[in-house]
Amino acid sequence: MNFDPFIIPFSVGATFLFVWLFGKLFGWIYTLPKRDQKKLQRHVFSFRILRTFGEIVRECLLHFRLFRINALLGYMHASLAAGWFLLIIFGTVESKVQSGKAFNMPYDPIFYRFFNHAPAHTIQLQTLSFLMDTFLLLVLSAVVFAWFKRLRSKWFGMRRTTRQSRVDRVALTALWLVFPLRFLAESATGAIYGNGDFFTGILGRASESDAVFRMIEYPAWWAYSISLCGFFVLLPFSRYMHIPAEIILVTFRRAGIGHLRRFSAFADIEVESCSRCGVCIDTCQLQKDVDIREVLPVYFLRSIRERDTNEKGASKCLVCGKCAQACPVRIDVNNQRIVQREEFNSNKNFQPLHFEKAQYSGGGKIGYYAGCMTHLTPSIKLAMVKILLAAEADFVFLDQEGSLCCGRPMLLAGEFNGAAAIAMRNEKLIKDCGIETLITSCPICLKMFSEEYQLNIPVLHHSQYIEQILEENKITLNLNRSSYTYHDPCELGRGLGIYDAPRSILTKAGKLIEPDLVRKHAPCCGGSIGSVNLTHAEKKAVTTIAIGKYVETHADILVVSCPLCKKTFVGPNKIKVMDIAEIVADRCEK
Amino acid sequence: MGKDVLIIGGGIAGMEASAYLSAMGYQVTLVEKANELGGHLLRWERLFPTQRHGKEVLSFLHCGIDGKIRVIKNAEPVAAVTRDDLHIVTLSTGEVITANAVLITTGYKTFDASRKEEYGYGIYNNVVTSADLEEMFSSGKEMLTSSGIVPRRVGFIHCVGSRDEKVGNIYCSKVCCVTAVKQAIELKERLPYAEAFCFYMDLRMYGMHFEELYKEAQEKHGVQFIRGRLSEAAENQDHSLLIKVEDTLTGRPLKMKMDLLVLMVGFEPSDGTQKMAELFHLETGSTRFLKMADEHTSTNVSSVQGVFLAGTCSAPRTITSTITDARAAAAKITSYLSQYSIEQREN
Amino acid sequence: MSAKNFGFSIHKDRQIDYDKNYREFYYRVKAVEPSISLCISCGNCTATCSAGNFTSMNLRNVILLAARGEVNNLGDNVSACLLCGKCQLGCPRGVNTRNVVIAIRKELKIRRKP
Amino acid sequence: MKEEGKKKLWQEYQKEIADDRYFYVRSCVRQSFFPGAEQAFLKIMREELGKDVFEHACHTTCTGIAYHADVVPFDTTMTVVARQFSLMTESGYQNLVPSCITSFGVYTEILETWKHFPEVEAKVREFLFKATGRTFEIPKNLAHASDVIYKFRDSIASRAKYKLVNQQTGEPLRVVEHIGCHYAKMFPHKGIGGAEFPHVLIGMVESWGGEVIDYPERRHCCGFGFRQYLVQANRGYSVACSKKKFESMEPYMPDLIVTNCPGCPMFLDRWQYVIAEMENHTYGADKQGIPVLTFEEMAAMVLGYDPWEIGLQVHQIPVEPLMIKMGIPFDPGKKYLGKNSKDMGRPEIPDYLNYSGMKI
Repeated sequence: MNFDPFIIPFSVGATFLFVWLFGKLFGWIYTLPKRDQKKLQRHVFSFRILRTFGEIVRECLLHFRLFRINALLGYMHASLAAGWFLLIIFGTVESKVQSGKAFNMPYDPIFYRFFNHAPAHTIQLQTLSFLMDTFLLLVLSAVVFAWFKRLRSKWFGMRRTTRQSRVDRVALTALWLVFPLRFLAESATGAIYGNGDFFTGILGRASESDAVFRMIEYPAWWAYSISLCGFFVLLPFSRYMHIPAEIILVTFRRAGIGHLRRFSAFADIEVESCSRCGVCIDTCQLQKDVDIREVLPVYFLRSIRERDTNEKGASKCLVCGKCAQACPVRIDVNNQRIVQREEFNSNKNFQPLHFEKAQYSGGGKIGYYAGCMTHLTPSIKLAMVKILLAAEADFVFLDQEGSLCCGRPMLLAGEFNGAAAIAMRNEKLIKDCGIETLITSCPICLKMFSEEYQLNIPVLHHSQYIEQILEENKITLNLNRSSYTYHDPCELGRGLGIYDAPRSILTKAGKLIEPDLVRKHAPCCGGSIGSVNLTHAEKKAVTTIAIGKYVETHADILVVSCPLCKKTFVGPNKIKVMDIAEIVADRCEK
Repeated sequence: MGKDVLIIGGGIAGMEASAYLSAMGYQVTLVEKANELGGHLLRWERLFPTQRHGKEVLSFLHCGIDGKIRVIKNAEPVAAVTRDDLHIVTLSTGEVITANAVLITTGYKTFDASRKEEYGYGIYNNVVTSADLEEMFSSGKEMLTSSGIVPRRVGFIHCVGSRDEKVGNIYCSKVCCVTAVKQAIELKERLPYAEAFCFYMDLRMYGMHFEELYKEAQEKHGVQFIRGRLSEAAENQDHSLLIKVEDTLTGRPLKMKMDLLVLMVGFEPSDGTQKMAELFHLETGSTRFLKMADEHTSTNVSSVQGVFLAGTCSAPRTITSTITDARAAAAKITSYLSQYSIEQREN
Repeated sequence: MSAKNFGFSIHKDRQIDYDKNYREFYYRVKAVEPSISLCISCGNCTATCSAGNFTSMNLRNVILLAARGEVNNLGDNVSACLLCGKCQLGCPRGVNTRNVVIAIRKELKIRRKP
Repeated sequence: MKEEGKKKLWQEYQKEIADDRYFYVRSCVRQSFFPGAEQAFLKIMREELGKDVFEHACHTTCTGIAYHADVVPFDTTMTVVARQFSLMTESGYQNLVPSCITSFGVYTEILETWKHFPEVEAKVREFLFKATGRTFEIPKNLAHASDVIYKFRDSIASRAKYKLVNQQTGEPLRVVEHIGCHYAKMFPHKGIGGAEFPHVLIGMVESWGGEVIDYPERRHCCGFGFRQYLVQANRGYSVACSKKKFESMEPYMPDLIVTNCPGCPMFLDRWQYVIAEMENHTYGADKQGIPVLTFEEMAAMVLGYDPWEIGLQVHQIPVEPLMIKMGIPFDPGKKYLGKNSKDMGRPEIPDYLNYSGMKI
């Protein structure tokens, strides 16, 4: 059995880490609701787990998503993660092949060179040795890039990079030291015994005298072990927890486990999975336009992790979802915020008053539900009525006399019980109308109807409905020379993935000029009801900058498909703003 | 040219009209009752909506006339006769002045707040007028109540002596609303921990930037606005005041304690204005201000030929509007004396 | 000793007694949402209110009563709010009405604790 | 408080009050509320001041209560009042002195109406003539009884046996003055000192050695308000008005309340008892209630009249502590003896009034 005292720090660190991680994993699984535990069990023991492995390899090792953001950034992460992973795998193989035993000490591959001085005498060992050096070179290149990223983050596609906490900085230092030290230790051993491969042998070949290497060798192996120990011990308390957490997150997510209406194990795993890469920073409009840093997911999630949630970060956010769509780990930041808002809500059991008086009209197959906000933009509802009449639809205007709110605004404010109560009542009111299809003009309502209600009938946004009747030739559009630019509302686009319907309509109505940022990259108008306490001035700043991009297209009309966006964009009075329904109503021919 | 113009009243309007008329080449004589020019501007420390100092405007006005016209201080007209388009005016000093045109700029006085007996001005220790408060500000002394404490709550009562038929003044004095806001801000700047309340009937923030000042008072200084007219004030044992208003927006009566009550006194025609009306046989309107020949087209023209009006002798005005009005009067007098053809137009 | 029955009871005073009221309330809400002080009681919020269509919810009045420290009957009123945010869109002074309601709800809750 | 400010104001509200030869008209309700008050007035006027005060046996109500309770129309009220005037004219008097503040208000209102609308006066003359064949002259001088006492306050002071001074401490008594609403609130120039700071009672109190306290709810109504009291269900509103005043005056520790109206002393007196019974709170420094006097009773006390002769025993709040303070001797044994020393029964002592230590 190979042994030297310097393996102790490594072994202690590694043992601590494994005990900690398994404890954590057990805790997470234990606190899952029964239903979710079953899901997890079924998932792990099914073939679907293979696809989960696939995603883990793709994302946790190879970082495909990061490559898509920026090649350098992707390479840096992938080379470090995959390189290290391969070092461990091939190191293990190498040590087993060399010793000829199936079982050896877990530290054997880590300190392989120290214990095995003999040069690689078989072709297998030579190949393995070559691969090990290649992987080490790969990892070291990642470390160099990482250093470089600190200096020139723009080259990595990031205007701003994360400000690190103290623990993170120490862990980072330990991590950055591990591989240079390994290189130094292996090179020294290699130089003394003349067994380094093309990379670790560089030093030996460069120098005749091995006195220096004899002096360096032993301390270098010690330092290597200590730095590993340091990294392992700090890992659970630093950003590097994302390495194990992300694997669990992917598995859980694939098993169909998601957010609960409180801070749950899943939310905790998400929080731990945040690598603080900082990709989200540049996407945030509040950070860019009004310099509110507390809302940045990277810091907000860290505050949750430190059990000292930043209330401003929770409440000011527009919940536009841009950070979530950018996140390489796919953390559901929107839900994280809302759950935290609920944590701050001291009226958890708040129930809104009953709304017995609320009533909707029935008597039609298609129910048109304008929604609260649309009542403030009557041109949209009038346009919709005109379109429905033109299409000769058997429809009824459900909330002509005023809507009972869908409940989403309350949900977004973290008042879950109240939201559920309203949703229940509204759901019943809609069901009682006996309609077969529900159309709404408000993406906020649409999201609520599709995700929180059990209406059991198709629920469409008016743009989807219009697209449908255009295809069925129930109405036709008279094409004109107007040029349009289109704004994707947060709830409709990123929230529900409806990007194509409005565009398909607009190309039929005139010329569509797209701005720089479209679809999931589209900005928030700033009027979002997602924010609880963004001030009027702050909102205005976001709106002004957002609308600027549309004005730059020199399109005649800025088309929106959300009453709230319309109301917000009309404010600065810089470009004509119309809802897609209005465009269609204007150009509609029977 | 070489014609004589007599201007009666050395306030803002009198000074500015003097400057323009003398620049146009007339022999201008400015008669002022007091021993100093400036009128009410002497007493207004800072001006709305910019909070600039009243003194700055005063020195601007002085620049236009100092050394350029004849100023007779400590004098007022005691007799006036008209002969062949010439106005012969005898001053209290005995001097007789003959002028081709006379401009009345005798201005306003503030409403005597003790006439609103139920507010207790002159009876309760801590009831002051807006003019008194302005003096407190300009004295530079520490703000204290009569009991010697720093006021913790101050109420500003709008429309005292304005829009009140019971005291005979049906008109709006225009400047009190914005003055109240301005003074509330000044008070909060001096006493940041005091609460300031404005009690208004309607807030008339009609001027450019007035609304912004109002918003600033709310946002930056936390001045609170309660819609309701003070019905009565009573004194508490500690000389603070108990005031009663209807909080008309909640529809309920409200009472609260005030350490200091500031009555925003409105405009009335000054004694001088009333006297000039008699002396020159000028018509006065239902509001007792001097009547303009036409409300739209001849605002500087009085009911007597050759006698013109400028400033607050004809209506409540802000400083801005008074200066503008004085220049308009100067133009009108020039046109009259030069017999321009546009004088042939009929109203 | 039981009170004598005279066939009537002494009426409660309808007057708002500002000095005896819970004035601190307004200042606490204002600390959370400073824009409350910008309200000019125009009533735009109340006119557009979704909840106001079905209940006695009146945000203009809620803000006023909060400013007067008349907090006893605020609960029922703010309980009706659905936080839909229509009021915020209309508000000419940019009052963050939703957060005003949330802050008032929080304050009421805090105050109800003995 | 700036006294000079008040004095300046009082000077603006002086009225002419006839010197002699008064035609006295009584109040409907006073004789049952405080039966000695009007008698005391007549005695002071005739015996102390030697004035001619005439009462006509046929005079009636002015209809004030019914008028303010919306029971009779103004035309009826004017005609009834015109009849009073005709009685005065027939008797050869010109100076009308009503005992009641509401009557004073009604007379004032009618005279002002006739001044501005002579056709109304003509119509009323016609009504009266058609109904009774009477004619009348308009009174030359109209003054309330308290105005008359105010006018002679210094003569009374010179005859006074007692002063409104606490004999034990030598301090002036702290007096709350309450003016009936109909005295000057409708026509400020018809009251001495005007409506906001009336001087009529203050003048008496200060002349007789007392000190008036100016408390915030000084102007508030006692709560009688006619309709408010007449309907039992509304009385809670009436008592709330008085309560508002008591709460406001309590911190000033008043020794007594003086009024010049028939209704006010009744309500300020009785409601103290009702509040004590209903809410277990008795006002006054010694929790004995705050004694309430009419101005005539106060004058009579100052002049040293027998307290039981002027009807002080019918007050709900005992006046004895006040008499002790002023040093007025009284015989407790005679308190409830009426005419010819006949026992007239005694009230149930209210549970909540604190009588301990009181010599009764």
